[in-house]
Amino acid sequence: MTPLAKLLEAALFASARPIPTEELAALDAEASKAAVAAALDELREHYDVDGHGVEIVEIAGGWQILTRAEYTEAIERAQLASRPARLSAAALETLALIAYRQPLGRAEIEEIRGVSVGSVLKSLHERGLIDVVGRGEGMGRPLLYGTTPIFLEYFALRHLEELPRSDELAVALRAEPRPL
Amino acid sequence: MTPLAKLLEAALFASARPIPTEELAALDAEASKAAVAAALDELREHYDVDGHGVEIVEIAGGWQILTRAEYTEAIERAQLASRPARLSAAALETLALIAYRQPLGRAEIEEIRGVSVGSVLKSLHERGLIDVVGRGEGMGRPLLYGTTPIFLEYFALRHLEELPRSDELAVALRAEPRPL
Amino acid sequence: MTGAGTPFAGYRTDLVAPPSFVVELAEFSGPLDLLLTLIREEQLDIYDIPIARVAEQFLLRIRTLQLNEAAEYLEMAARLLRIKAQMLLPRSDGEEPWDDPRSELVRRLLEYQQMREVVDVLERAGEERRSRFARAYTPLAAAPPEAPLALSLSELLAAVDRILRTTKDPTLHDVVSRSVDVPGAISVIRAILALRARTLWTDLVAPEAEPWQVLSTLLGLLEMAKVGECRVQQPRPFANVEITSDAASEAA
Repeated sequence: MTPLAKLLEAALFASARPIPTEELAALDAEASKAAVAAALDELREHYDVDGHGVEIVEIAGGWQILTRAEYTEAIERAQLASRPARLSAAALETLALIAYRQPLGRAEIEEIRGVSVGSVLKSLHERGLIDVVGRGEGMGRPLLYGTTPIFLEYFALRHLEELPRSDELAVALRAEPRPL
Repeated sequence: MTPLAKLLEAALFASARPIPTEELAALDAEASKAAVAAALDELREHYDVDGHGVEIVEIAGGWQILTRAEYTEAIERAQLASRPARLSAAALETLALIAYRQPLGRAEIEEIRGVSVGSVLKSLHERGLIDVVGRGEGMGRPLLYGTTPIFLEYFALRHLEELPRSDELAVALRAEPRPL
Repeated sequence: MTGAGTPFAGYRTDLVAPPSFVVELAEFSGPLDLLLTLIREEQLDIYDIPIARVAEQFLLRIRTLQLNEAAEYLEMAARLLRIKAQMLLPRSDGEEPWDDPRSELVRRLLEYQQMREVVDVLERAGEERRSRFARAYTPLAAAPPEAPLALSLSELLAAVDRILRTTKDPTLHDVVSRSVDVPGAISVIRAILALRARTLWTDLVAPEAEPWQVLSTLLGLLEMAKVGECRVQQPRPFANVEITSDAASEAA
């Protein structure tokens, strides 16, 4: 393996999120774009051809190392990679609001949902699904929340515009769930 | 690569923490211990010989994939991952004492370090590096602390015996340990 | 590594002290650390510490480092001075072996030094481990093809739909409160009184009136009563309020 491919491998392994191609290129300031692309190809091929237990996958506009599907069951059975917990209804609704009306402050969410959402916001933030994207006008300049790239990744969306508009929702909901 | 080695590879890639050998063996109920050991060897050799950006390391009685040290700086510079904060001198001193004299109570640690250690113990406990392992004799039956598997992980030790024995330390020990 | 310059977070949280103090304190992880540093700096024999000199140095150092607020340092200073005093006592040249007052301190220093050696081992191991990354990516979505998600997009969309349906006004609630409209209310009351000389509160305020309208009407009424434009009467408690236009103002 070339040194550049090894660097990419280490980075893909260590990163908590998929790495966009530009960021991969930024890993080595001296490497040309073409060299990075070649190294990425080399790496993908290595994991492909050899028949490895993991593979390099393009998702959410970036690259990541994922275990091959055929091993998922065995790994989950052994509980080595803990399965993601389901979001509570409260968290889900708060996330839905933020996704559709971002940037959105806590007061507005609480007004719409009619309950306090402090701990829900905290847990969504800890999961990386939302982040503070600015500060609102008015008293105390409240924090405004928006969704993150992890949110997109979670729902395998390329960008926010892929979410149905609210007036298309009824149709979208009747349709079959999309394979994710 | 054998199917078993691929399964182990997928499991090791999926886990953020070392996987104990028994758990690796449990991944495939039909594989013998010897077969798992052989597959693990095959996998380690693959990542060694090929000169990968990551390698398979034995830690805390288990196995874990870690990036090779030479890529750390580039990955950190690209902000793809960040290194955990260093432990403070106070935390290291307290850990050193607990590692060597466990089970050990707060009063003994304070006597040796000459400072109060309440908040240090609390933060070490919160980080999972130490745990309460029992209660001592005497007034108030003080809590006794010991190190955890996370301690081994943090320092990438295979087991506690990897630390130098106290008679191997340059500073001579007291002839006999004081009853603590 | 003597601990000099290393952060001291664990202890810092204990203290409510001016920042300067905390910064200085961070140089040493405790009185034994400081003492050991002095002994090393002066290249002293740990088994034969010139206690008077060390005590003096120690006091000087905690003064310049402003450590004198920390009880632990003061306690050590006091201990050093006590040992110094004991050293000055005349030794009985009798048969009993001399009990060196420094022995306890020497024992503690050795013990501490030994611990520092372990700290060095741990620090090296910790640095080595810190120079490598573990897998950080937790597969939220598991493997890509048909991996079961904990949360599906349709669930999210259902939540959006749920909220939109239960929300009266899909646009955000206007938080700017409506100001009370007293002049408007007065003109309404006047118009009604122009039609009927006597009217009831319930005629002035519609059942579905919003609080600001009720308030406006009430304030308008009070204002009109004050200037004698109308009379406001309630025959008995909780009865409907009667409003009659004042004959005088009517005549005017």
